[in-house]
Amino acid sequence: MCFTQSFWALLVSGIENGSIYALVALGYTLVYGVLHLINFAHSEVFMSGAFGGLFVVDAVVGGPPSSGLSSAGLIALGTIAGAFFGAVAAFVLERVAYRPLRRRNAPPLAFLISAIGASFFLYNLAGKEFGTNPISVPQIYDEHPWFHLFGAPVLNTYVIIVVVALTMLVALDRVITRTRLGRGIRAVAQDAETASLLGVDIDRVIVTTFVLGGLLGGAGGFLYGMAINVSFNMGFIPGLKAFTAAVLGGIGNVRGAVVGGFLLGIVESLGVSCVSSSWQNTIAFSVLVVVLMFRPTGILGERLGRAA
Amino acid sequence: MTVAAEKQPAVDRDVCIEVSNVTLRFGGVTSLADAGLSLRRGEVLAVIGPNGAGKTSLFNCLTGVYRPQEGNVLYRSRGGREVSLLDRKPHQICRLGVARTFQNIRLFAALTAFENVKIGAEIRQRTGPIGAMLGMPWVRRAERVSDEHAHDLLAFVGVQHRSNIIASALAYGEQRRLEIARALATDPEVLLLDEPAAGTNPAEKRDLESLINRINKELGVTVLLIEHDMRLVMSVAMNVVVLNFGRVIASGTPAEVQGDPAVVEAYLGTPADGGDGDAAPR
Amino acid sequence: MDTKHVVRAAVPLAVGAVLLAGCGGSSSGGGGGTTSSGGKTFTIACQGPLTGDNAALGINICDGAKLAIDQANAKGDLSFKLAYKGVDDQGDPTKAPAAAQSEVGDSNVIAIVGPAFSGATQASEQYFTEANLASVTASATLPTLTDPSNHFTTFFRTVATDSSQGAGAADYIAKVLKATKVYSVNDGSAYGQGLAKELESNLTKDNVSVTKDSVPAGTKQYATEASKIASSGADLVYYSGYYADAGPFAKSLKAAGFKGTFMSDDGTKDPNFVKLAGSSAAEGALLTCPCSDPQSSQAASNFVTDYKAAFNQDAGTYSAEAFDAANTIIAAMKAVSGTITRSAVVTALKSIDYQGITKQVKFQSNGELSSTTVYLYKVKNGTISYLGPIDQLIGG
Amino acid sequence: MLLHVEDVRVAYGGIEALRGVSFDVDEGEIVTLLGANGAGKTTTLRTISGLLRPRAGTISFDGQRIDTVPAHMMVRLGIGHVPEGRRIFPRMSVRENLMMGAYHRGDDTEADADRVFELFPVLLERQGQDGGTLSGGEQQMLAIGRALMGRPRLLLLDEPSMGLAPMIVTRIFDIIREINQQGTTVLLVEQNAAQALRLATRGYVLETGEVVMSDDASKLLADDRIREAYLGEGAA
Amino acid sequence: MTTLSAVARRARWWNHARVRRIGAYVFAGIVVALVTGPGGSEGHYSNGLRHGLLAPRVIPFIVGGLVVWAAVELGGRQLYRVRPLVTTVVSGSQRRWQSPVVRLVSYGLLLVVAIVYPMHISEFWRVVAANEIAIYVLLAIGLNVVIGFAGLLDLGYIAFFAIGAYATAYFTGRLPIHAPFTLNPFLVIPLAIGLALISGVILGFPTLRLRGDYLAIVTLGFGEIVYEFAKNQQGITTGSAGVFNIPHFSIHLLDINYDWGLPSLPYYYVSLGFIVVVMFLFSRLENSRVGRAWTAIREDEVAAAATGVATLKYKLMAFAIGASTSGLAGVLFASKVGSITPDAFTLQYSILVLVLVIFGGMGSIAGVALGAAVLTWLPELLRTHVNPQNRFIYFGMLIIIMMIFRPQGLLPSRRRAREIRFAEAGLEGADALGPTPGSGLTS
Repeated sequence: MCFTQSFWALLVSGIENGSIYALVALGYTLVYGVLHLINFAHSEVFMSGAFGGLFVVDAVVGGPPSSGLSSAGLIALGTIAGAFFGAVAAFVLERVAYRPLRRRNAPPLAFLISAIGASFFLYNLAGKEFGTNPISVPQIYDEHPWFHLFGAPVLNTYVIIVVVALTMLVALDRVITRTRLGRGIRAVAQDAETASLLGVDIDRVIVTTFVLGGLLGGAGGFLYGMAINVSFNMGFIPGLKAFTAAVLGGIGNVRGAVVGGFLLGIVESLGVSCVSSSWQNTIAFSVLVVVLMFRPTGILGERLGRAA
Repeated sequence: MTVAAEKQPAVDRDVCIEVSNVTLRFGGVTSLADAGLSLRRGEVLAVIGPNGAGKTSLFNCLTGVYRPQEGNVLYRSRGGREVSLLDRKPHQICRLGVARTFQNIRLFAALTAFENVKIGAEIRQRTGPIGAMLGMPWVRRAERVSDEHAHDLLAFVGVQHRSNIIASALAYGEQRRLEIARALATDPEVLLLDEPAAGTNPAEKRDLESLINRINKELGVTVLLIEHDMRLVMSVAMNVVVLNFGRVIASGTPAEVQGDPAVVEAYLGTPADGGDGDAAPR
Repeated sequence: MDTKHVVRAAVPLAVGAVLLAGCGGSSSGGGGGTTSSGGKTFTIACQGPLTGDNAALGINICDGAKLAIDQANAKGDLSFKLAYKGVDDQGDPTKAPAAAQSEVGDSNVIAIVGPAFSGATQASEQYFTEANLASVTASATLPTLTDPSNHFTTFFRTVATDSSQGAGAADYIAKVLKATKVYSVNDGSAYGQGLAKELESNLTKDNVSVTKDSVPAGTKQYATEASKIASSGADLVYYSGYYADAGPFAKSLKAAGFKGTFMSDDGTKDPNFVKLAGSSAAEGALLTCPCSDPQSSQAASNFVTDYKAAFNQDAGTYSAEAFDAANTIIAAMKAVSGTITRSAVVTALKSIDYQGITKQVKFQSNGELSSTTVYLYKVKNGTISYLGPIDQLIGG
Repeated sequence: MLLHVEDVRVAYGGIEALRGVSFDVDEGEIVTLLGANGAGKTTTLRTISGLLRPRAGTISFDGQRIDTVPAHMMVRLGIGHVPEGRRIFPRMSVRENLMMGAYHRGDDTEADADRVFELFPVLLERQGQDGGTLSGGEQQMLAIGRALMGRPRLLLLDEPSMGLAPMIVTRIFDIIREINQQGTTVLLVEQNAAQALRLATRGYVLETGEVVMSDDASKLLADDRIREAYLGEGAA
Repeated sequence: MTTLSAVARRARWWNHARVRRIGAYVFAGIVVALVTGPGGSEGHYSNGLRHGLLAPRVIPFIVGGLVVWAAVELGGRQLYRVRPLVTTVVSGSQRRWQSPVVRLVSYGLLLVVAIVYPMHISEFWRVVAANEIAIYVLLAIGLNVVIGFAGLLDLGYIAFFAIGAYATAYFTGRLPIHAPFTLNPFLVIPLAIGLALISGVILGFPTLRLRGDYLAIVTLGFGEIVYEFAKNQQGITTGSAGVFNIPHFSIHLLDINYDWGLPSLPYYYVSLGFIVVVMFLFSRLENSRVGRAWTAIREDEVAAAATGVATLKYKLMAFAIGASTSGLAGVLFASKVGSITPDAFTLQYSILVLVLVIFGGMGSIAGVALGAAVLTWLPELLRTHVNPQNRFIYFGMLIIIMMIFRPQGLLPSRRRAREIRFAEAGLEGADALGPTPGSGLTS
């Protein structure tokens, strides 16, 4: 029964889920890399991105009918808007909920609680501002299977999500490994004090890291919202999964987050061919526990974060 | 020579810790290379060597923090039991009778001096949480015993007047002595002291010198000492082992070691052959 | 440095604002204490989840009730005034007793619309019974709530229980659609699980093969489940849950190439279902509901437009039932001869016969609706259209 | 006077680590700070480069007060700091480590890198390797090279000989001399007092957070107390 | 080489700290305008933003922000004058607090108030006190052992609460699977405590080796698994529908027959009794060998092990004790409310209890009890004062504000307060979770 029945279809949907998880997981992992801190409010960044993208797409679609924007343009616009709003949310979050605590050298638990408070705040504020009903993003393209993979239909939505996500993942990897900014982030992650001795403004790097995580998370939020719908509580479950994925891959490790995200998406998807979907979280966490038993720091280890 | 000769070494022939052929590597970096030493019951043995020579790594191998890739560490307790220390956890090693202090003092900073020592004094007690919650008479009895023990040890190291002060508020030298008291409270047969004189002033050093002697003579505790301060080493150690690049390059009485050209070289840093240096594992 | 000041500034501002809001709130909402010239003011409270993950449902319900109250006041034919009070229980039995007690303790509260959730109802109802305070729920469908062992003497509901709907749906599937292989998926909620259980046992009775599955509400990612179903060869999927999940689910089923019938329940019978699923995926979906067609009467279509005008959004799941619940209470209050008291309202409710927009509201002695007809709807051309009562459809 | 430290006090928690330290470093000098572990040498360097805030006293560099300037601005001012334990970035290549040294400029770093490779040819061979895989001596060279990438006027060196073979130590000290001759002022913290004093122009001796002695290096080298306390020659 | 660009930056007027703060105050004003403004809805989701931000409504809030700014900047000095006075009073009371007599008397008075006061409040507040405050206080006191004493971050704590509650349902015969015997909920208490304790050990044994954040996610996973089990195993737990009609406590001993019925006060007193006992036992525990071992582990695990403390054993002990307290709370809860559904045991509740502990002052038994009481009471108070939908917006704000200005919590333990002071002074490791995020940065 297991796996055999609809292996390819499940694999496809697993990859699609996985690419969203990976985008969101990167936000957790980047922040963890530089601050060694679980950014509990990242799921709200995801939600902010989805609403931001929705606003912009809605404004354009609902505007002059002959705006001439093609589907691809709208998707790009929404993704960019989502990324932008995600980044803004992450920026504000860092400023309000984290930086004052860093200034006074507060203990890590205080950060955790502050993040939880911020999450409460944003979640409930969104529920109030945007209503508690899920909102569907205007149909900006015609959804249909693009091709079939061993008989399993592959929707154009999936292709779009995976392609956009992979593009962003590769771009981020480039930024981290090739640019001056990326070097600064890695340096702070490995040894913040030495980095500051070399002229790295740690505050700026930390904000930038939040913003980068927000960009990806926000874009992920829009893609997710486009495929499904947008609501104030949409962040919680993907956030939880992405967080798990980040730990699975080795939290603080950028490539680990990507590996963890895809792995979790696929395992979860294939797993429900054996048991009911209602055990998804159980599957996810069982995989996590098994991996941590054998590799206590995740699949790829905490590479960005740990110095030796 | 004269200084050492004055001592009446109460040393048995009995070896209580035998380190043989220990090699410890971190990634590509070798921290200890085929190191070995014998600690005799009742002696004060000093391990000296430049920074990064592997002294602290050696301590960490003895106390279960690191597991060396090769070699063995044998411990013979006074009762004659012989065990390897390699596959034991730090707390088990401590309970076997090998206590230690740390190079960078590691006290429980938010506890008082007295509480710090008391934690050491009660590790072998059998009272559990339920007895403690119910305030059973045997728990109170055990508390009294460890209170007394802790007070005695604070007096022994000379910080009894500071017993209710938070550990981190003590002066540096006091913290050093408090850490020693905490280790002594676990009732060790062997005490490993990691640079106890680091950061202390000359007066404090003299106190420390007599403290180590008293630990050895009055309490009958065997001492293994890592130290930089040559004068302290010369005055308290009966034997000295010199480490450099994780290798033992000399051993013997202080006087013998001091005359050894290899030691002079290692310390004074005159050029010598020898491979590239090794990183001190962080 | 300056970020700390955001917060530092926010404190006095927020405190001030809370105070202002508090004053404002009590002057408008809590004005029930005063006797105005038109007569005494009574409060009808609405209890449900107004915050948290389930807030959408609670707000749908309480807005429905609020609309009924506002309209009754505006009509001006009452000998008393009505006030509305929203009480948040987060849909959680832990919080429900406090919420219930806050209503019991407020002497202006004359009756309750709600509680919204079965668990919360179970935890609250004993307080209402003790205070002889009527509660008319529009959404708690757990059959055992009216179990005589509970002794909930002031409990009424304007919604049919899971059992009647499950049986009706199963009959239709077996006898009219003649499906042989049914995939029954629930949302893991008390409602979904309860309905699915009724459906499944009735289907098994009719010798239809059923595969059960459950996808927790709020998952939103149905691609996996959909592929599983598409390759299972089922010819019908019945979803027990709410539109917020049914929409994406139907969408994913179509995407995964599922060719069979999509069928769902009253929680899905909501215009948003079509929106969320997309009109092509929703097309042809069958929906069962123990509610008659709101479009069929003038009152019902007025409700739809009035609701939209009042709250800037479409009436959602159970909004109409809650509207009926509130109006039933108001009708009962009108029917009271003499002083309107809590117990008088309970008594009046027991013999009420009120034509609501969803159904004829008339209670059995245990508080259940007298008529348990289940109706069928179908999505046609992007709108949910009425097919008729299921027993007639089967018979005819 | 390039660096002027006056009556600087630093405390961690309740404990005073520096109790009024004063000293000067002139342009072109090599000045060494000697002292036992815990005497406050590293604390002094960390305070100068802005990692710690003094609770009292002033630090000026080239006539400007710098005791409130954040650490990351120091390299812009021309202060390079090679921290204790080298602290190279283990997961970055040698080349990236060097580029980090010129982080604040962000412009073309080729010329500076060439200069470093000239001083330390071994780094050129290893430029693609991860910093963590280098030997201790190479790591020290990398750490110094990385600081030089920032074109410092004043170089703070914290225990460059720690854990290194004598031959390597000598090499490193030779290079320090060469760097100094090329025009960089050096403030050196060392435990290897003999070699440090042979290299330095002047020296200060710290004990429990205070300067207890200061003189020309050659005089300190000849001083009995110094020989006894720091050169391990007293009991000989 | 370079002129100090930082100095140059500072020189510009708009970079002046005081001027930059205007922005902060205006931002705060806008946030408050948004929070207090009208909401939106699905059809008009920009409604709230438009009326909250773009309407003239926002102007008074911005002006308010500016006024507060001006008051603080110009009148701030007066505030500073008050400060020393406040500190003297506070520190004076703290000093007096350390006297055992003063403490005993204060605790006695508090207990009297806790007994007498609820007799004079409305039934609503009694329900709040018995159903929520008492339960959460008990939960917080239990979690405090895990996180406050031993420094272990447990995000699945509510699972043990669920185990206690479902054990009550099981042993009183309310589950689809039947126990071999049925019991009065009173008698379930020891069984539930035992079950929770065993599950604590089962969970802790393999996972307590993991470092801080990993432990957090694994415990979180455990909590989710217990929740999913409760929700999906309809044949065992009745699933989402929940368990109903769990009997109330009752005593049938000799001639005494007493039934705890619907009224909340009797339950409140039972819970209060348990709370007092647990607080008493735990404060003894804190000052025992076990408590000291926990502190040692929390402050420096390596040094603790080197001093002979069996770290894993003590961590397990903390876990088990915390779990059993949670189990006890579960029994009280199930019996009082009479019905349980899986949705009362979600991750959010684990997080909430954690918030209560930190808010009150982790490590301090009195502190966490106070914190739990305050934070549970507050939303109920807000119920009558703000729009119900806004309650948790304020709740979130309050938590952030608290963490910024008082990360040690309302009433921190002396040890914990010291640890935080050290951390703020730049010494390492305020808790077992490692140093401050981004620590060592003074810029």
